[in-house]
Amino acid sequence: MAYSRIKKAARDKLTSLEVKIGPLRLSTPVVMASGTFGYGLEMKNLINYRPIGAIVTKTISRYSWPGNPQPRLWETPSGLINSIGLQNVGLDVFLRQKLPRLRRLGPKIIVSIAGFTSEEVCCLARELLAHRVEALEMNISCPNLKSKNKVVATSPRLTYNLVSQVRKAFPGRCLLVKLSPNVTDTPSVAKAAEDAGADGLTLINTVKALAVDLHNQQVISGGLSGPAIKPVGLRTVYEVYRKVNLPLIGLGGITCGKDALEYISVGASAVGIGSGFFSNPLLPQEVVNALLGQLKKTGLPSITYLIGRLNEKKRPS
Amino acid sequence: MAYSRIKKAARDKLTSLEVKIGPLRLSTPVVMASGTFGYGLEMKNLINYRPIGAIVTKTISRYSWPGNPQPRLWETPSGLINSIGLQNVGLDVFLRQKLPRLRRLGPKIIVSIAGFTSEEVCCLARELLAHRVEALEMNISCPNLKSKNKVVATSPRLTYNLVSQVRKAFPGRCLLVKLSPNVTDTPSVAKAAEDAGADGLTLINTVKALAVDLHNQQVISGGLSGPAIKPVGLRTVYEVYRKVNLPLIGLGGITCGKDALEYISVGASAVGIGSGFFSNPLLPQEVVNALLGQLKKTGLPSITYLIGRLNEKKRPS
Amino acid sequence: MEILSLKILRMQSLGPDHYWMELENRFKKAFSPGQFLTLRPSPHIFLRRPFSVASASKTSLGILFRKVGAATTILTEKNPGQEISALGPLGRGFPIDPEIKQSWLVAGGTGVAPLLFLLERLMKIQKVSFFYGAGCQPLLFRDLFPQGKYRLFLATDDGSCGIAGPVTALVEKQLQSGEKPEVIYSSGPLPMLQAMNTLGLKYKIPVYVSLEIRMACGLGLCLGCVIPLHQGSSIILKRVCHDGPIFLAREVLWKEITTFTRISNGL
Amino acid sequence: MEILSLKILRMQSLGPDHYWMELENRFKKAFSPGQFLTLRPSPHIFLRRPFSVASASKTSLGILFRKVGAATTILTEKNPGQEISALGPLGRGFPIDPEIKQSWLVAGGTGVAPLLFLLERLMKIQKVSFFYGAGCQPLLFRDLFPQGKYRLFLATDDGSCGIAGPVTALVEKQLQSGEKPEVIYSSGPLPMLQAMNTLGLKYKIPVYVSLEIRMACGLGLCLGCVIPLHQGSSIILKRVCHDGPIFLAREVLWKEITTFTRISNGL
Ligand SMILES: Cc1cc2nc3c(=O)[nH]c(=O)nc-3n(C[C@H](O)[C@H](O)[C@H](O)COP(=O)(O)OP(=O)(O)OC[C@H]3O[C@@H](n4cnc5c(N)ncnc54)[C@H](O)[C@@H]3O)c2cc1C
Ligand SMILES: Cc1cc2nc3c(=O)[nH]c(=O)nc-3n(C[C@H](O)[C@H](O)[C@H](O)COP(=O)(O)OP(=O)(O)OC[C@H]3O[C@@H](n4cnc5c(N)ncnc54)[C@H](O)[C@@H]3O)c2cc1C
Ligand SMILES: Cc1cc2nc3c(=O)[nH]c(=O)nc-3n(C[C@H](O)[C@H](O)[C@H](O)COP(=O)(O)O)c2cc1C
Ligand SMILES: Cc1cc2nc3c(=O)[nH]c(=O)nc-3n(C[C@H](O)[C@H](O)[C@H](O)COP(=O)(O)O)c2cc1C
Ligand code: FES
Ligand code: FES
Repeated sequence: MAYSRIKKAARDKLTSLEVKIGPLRLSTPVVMASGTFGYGLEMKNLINYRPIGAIVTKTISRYSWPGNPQPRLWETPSGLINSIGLQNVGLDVFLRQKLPRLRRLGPKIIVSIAGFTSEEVCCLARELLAHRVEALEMNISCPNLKSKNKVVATSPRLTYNLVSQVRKAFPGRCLLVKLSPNVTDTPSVAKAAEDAGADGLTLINTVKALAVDLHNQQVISGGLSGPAIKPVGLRTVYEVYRKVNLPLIGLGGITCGKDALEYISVGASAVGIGSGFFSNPLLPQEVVNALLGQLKKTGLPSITYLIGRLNEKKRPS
Repeated sequence: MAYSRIKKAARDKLTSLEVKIGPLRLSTPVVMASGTFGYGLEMKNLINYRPIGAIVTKTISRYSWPGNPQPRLWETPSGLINSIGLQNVGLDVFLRQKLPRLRRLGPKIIVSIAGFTSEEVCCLARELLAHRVEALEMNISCPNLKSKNKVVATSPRLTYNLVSQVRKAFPGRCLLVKLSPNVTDTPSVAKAAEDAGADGLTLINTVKALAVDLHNQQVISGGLSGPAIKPVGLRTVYEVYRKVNLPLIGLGGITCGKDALEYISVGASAVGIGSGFFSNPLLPQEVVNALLGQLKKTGLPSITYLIGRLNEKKRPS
Repeated sequence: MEILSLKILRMQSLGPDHYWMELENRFKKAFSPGQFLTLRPSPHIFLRRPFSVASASKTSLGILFRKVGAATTILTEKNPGQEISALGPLGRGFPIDPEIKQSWLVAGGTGVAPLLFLLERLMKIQKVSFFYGAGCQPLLFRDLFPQGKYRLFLATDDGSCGIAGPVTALVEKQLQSGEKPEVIYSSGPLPMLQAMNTLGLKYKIPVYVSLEIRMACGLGLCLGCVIPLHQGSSIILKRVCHDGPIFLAREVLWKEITTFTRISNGL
Repeated sequence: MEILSLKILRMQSLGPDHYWMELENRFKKAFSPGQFLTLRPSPHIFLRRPFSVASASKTSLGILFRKVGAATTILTEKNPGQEISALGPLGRGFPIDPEIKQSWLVAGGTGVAPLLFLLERLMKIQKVSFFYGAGCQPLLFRDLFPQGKYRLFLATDDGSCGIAGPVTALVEKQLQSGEKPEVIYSSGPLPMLQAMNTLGLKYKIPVYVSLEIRMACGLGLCLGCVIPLHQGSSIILKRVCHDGPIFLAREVLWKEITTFTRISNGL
């Protein structure tokens, strides 16, 4: 690390763990992932919110949604299959009951949204803008929002179209797009989102999966999360980082500070904690400790110097 | 199980574990997967080959191939990343040194092939036909064989073209196509292979993955196998079974007899044992024992009655 | 709610596949009967596992568990002195109405765990009858029962102890005899809970049941344990981990639950 | 080659993070020094783990291991009486030329394991000098050394036992004094093996090294452990598990190996 860069960092007065995701400034790179932290309020009595940079809410839709019938969960080797089916309270209840309380917690709030039509998604974006929400995460990897029976995130064209529209409906604030690993070429979808004006990308959503319950003679179809998919998440971040210039929130299978460092080293500006929180609610603190430890060890003034360090190839600029 | 079907089975004189993959008759549904059983010869002193229905060889190419430099392996939670890079002895050495000895082992031999051009693959097919090889498995999920920089198995069109050509070069015998899970829509690639004349499909090859070695400051990019990917393999078999009428060899993360039953229940006619063999070389026998146990428990005369039992939707016919 | 690394104080085999484990109790908040905690027996198993608290004192927490799979097998290999990550208290306990004078507790198999704790509490303030059924005599853990004033009715499937047959038959016999509690608390395998619901409806007695369902977080975050309930004229969604695991039996949509889970837990 | 479930006979802590484990030996084929076996400490860890055999009798096999990660941590928790899945004998041992009268064994850290077994064998038929280095005195496991006729030279990084400095310096000093063995066998961390190679080339002594590399199968099936070797004028690919783990040091392409693996194994 050249001395001049360190001096520049000191000049910039970066606090060591602060990162920027487009216009959104996070006090730490730790982001609580959508759908695995409820509406962010449930944990008030259990954990300290200080280590958390941002909370992504459970994906909300225009109207409340009951989700899928049971069984919704199945444990697999080092993983979890879920088929919650986007059960959520809907926009109105969210705005009335959840948002005001969420804002008092401290971390930045990123509202995850999805809908059946692009009009529905734009409507959500407009309403949330009107309520001065700072950041949105478009869950386009959700199998409910289909255009001609295709999940949006499987097609660069559909992605470009939808993101462009939402970009217009949500100007000036942080617009994130969450991508799916269940795609032949995630980087090209990422590029489409960048071209359409996204401020950052969240990767990855769950991996398409199925479990067989021989005892009850049934199958459970859903999305796989947890340590089993960490190699898939890392690969996706690694590849997308080489193709686009957007800040990335990397996630999938993070269960310790080392995992977070791995994601950052291949290009993530921030890391998402998803189902790893279920096994260890102290994980956000542990990740922050590990990041601080790494800064101390390397003598670097800011975590931003670690981003993409092991992803040698120069990013296009 | 209706009595009439059982009577029919008795009439057909099926031995209980026998299955057919196109023109290939296997004494058991246990298939040793490509690349994880060497050339099939190495284990002669360790295990009994009787439980094995077929051996798929390490993928061979026209000319020998050195493969990738180290590191080639990385363990992940419940999984293994490999980047062997198709190291192989090449066709000539295979025909001279391996094939004659392989044939004396007992199980059916399926030769896995790959090449840089379609001409190369057809040439392999012709040569192997000339040497009276009974079955081929086209490894089109191999990242080396690219057409305009695309892995063949990512495109239904490329798959159709290549499989059609090889079909012509290898008439009358069993032609299998091995598909990749790293694709937005594996069933449509499967359909293309079916339309092009394949006799069966093998799914899945490894899942694209990456590991970060923070200690040595390097990344390991490769394919993920093992229990971590079983939910992905099951999902792929489940979906492909609904779309095509070909017999399927299901694999990915099988480490016990129950896993094999799960694959069969969602549509696999046979099951592949890959990296699970590394941890437990007694696995082929254990799978056969579990299948026989299941037949005994259910009173069914043949394992074929279990195929696709939990995959309710009628297959197109 | 707290997450703590707790020392294992005691580990005892009770009978076929059943164990009694005692953990030091350092939770600031007291558990009430019906509440549970989640344990992480090994870093190599991803999810935490829920267990009802079967006894609680200021210094220790008792858990009765059955070895059924990977996590519970690892639990059986633990030794006193080792530590284990525990998270609790979770869920809401059995509602206890101070007006009520007479209650019945109906347990099947391993489901006896939360009712042992409830018994400890109730027998001091109410007239309690405890109905307890299991597969056979070695699975009736009578040593776990406290001394005190309550009636104990026993049933085994094979008649090796108490009357032969399901515990619900024992309950019905007692109801037929004209005796009638103000409330019934029940815990055990689903078919038994369903039968208890039927009895409750027939004899117009409120029945509270403790439901078991697969959980991922146990904290109300993931919505993995959500079930539909009748409430008034509408159907609402509730999280078993957060709003339960205790529910009023007549509000449960039994068909919804039994079609997806046939948990083979004892009895 | 056999796969067996073997009883653990003994389990002993040797010093910081180092353990000695003895397994019953029911393998039909005898191990020779330099060969290894693979163990599966837990069904929750996917791959088997390779370990050199450090001693072998008709009834028992000794393994010296260092706790470095998940699998070796689980190993430390095993108790005598428990069984563990073992697969062996694997690989080829150190070549022993009956003509040779004098050999040196050079061990660094945990790498001493296979050389202990070799020493046992060689000291009966040759003039043997054993050079052994480790980080500090508690990591020099002198109790593991057999009684018999051989010379033992010790070195520690911090000088707490034997001379201060790397074991290779000790070897070089002895070579400079004019003494010269016919062959050197060496096992330890890579930088040490490389230094031994340099010494071997300089003093024209064949050096055999035991290489450690990540393995998946250990059986020659997966090609995961393949390394390039000089052989004559060409470069050929060899499987460490099947063709090794013992190689002639001057044939190894050291640069290829050291760029991808910096195994921090003792010393
Ligand atoms: C609120 C609650 C309280 C519980 N209290 C107790 C208790 O006091 N004592 C006790 O022995 N068990 C209790 N259980 C069940 C216990 O959590 C499971 O037996 C345990 O999680 C199984 O883990 P495993 O890895 O050993 O088995 P797995 O391999 O995960 O599963 C084995 C079997 O257990 C069933 N199972 C798995 N997870 C659950 C679950 N979350 N709920 C119900 N069944 C499950 C499966 O259907 C399967 O048949 C409780 C469950 C809940 C939800
Ligand atoms: C032929 C051979 C013989 C060996 N003999 C011994 C022995 O006698 N005693 C002993 O303590 N260890 C020996 N090892 C190394 C031993 O296999 C590893 O320490 C062990 O696999 C680590 O497992 P883990 O899960 O505890 O650590 P992991 O979490 O898997 O890894 C922790 C560290 O160990 C290193 N490591 C992991 N796997 C291997 C491997 N296959 N080879 C080398 N380093 C590895 C990693 O680079 C990492 O730094 C031998 C290895 C080989 C290949
Ligand atoms: C129970 C559960 C519910 C989820 N719900 C959502 C959701 O509503 N919206 C969304 O974008 N992602 C959702 N996800 C995906 C996670 O946000 C995350 O992308 C994924 O789980 C991978 O990260 P992990 O391995 O750390 O869990 C959900 C995941 C789980 C396990
Ligand atoms: C070390 C290794 C080498 C492999 N080599 C090949 C290969 O040459 N050709 C091929 O088609 N598949 C190859 N595979 C993929 C396996 O055949 C199999 O499809 C995959 O590993 C998933 O199955 P598993 O989880 O049971 O291992 C290889 C897998 C491994 C682990
Ligand atoms: S288990 Fe997660 S909400 Fe109940
Ligand atoms: S470890 Fe598989 S070939 Fe050596």
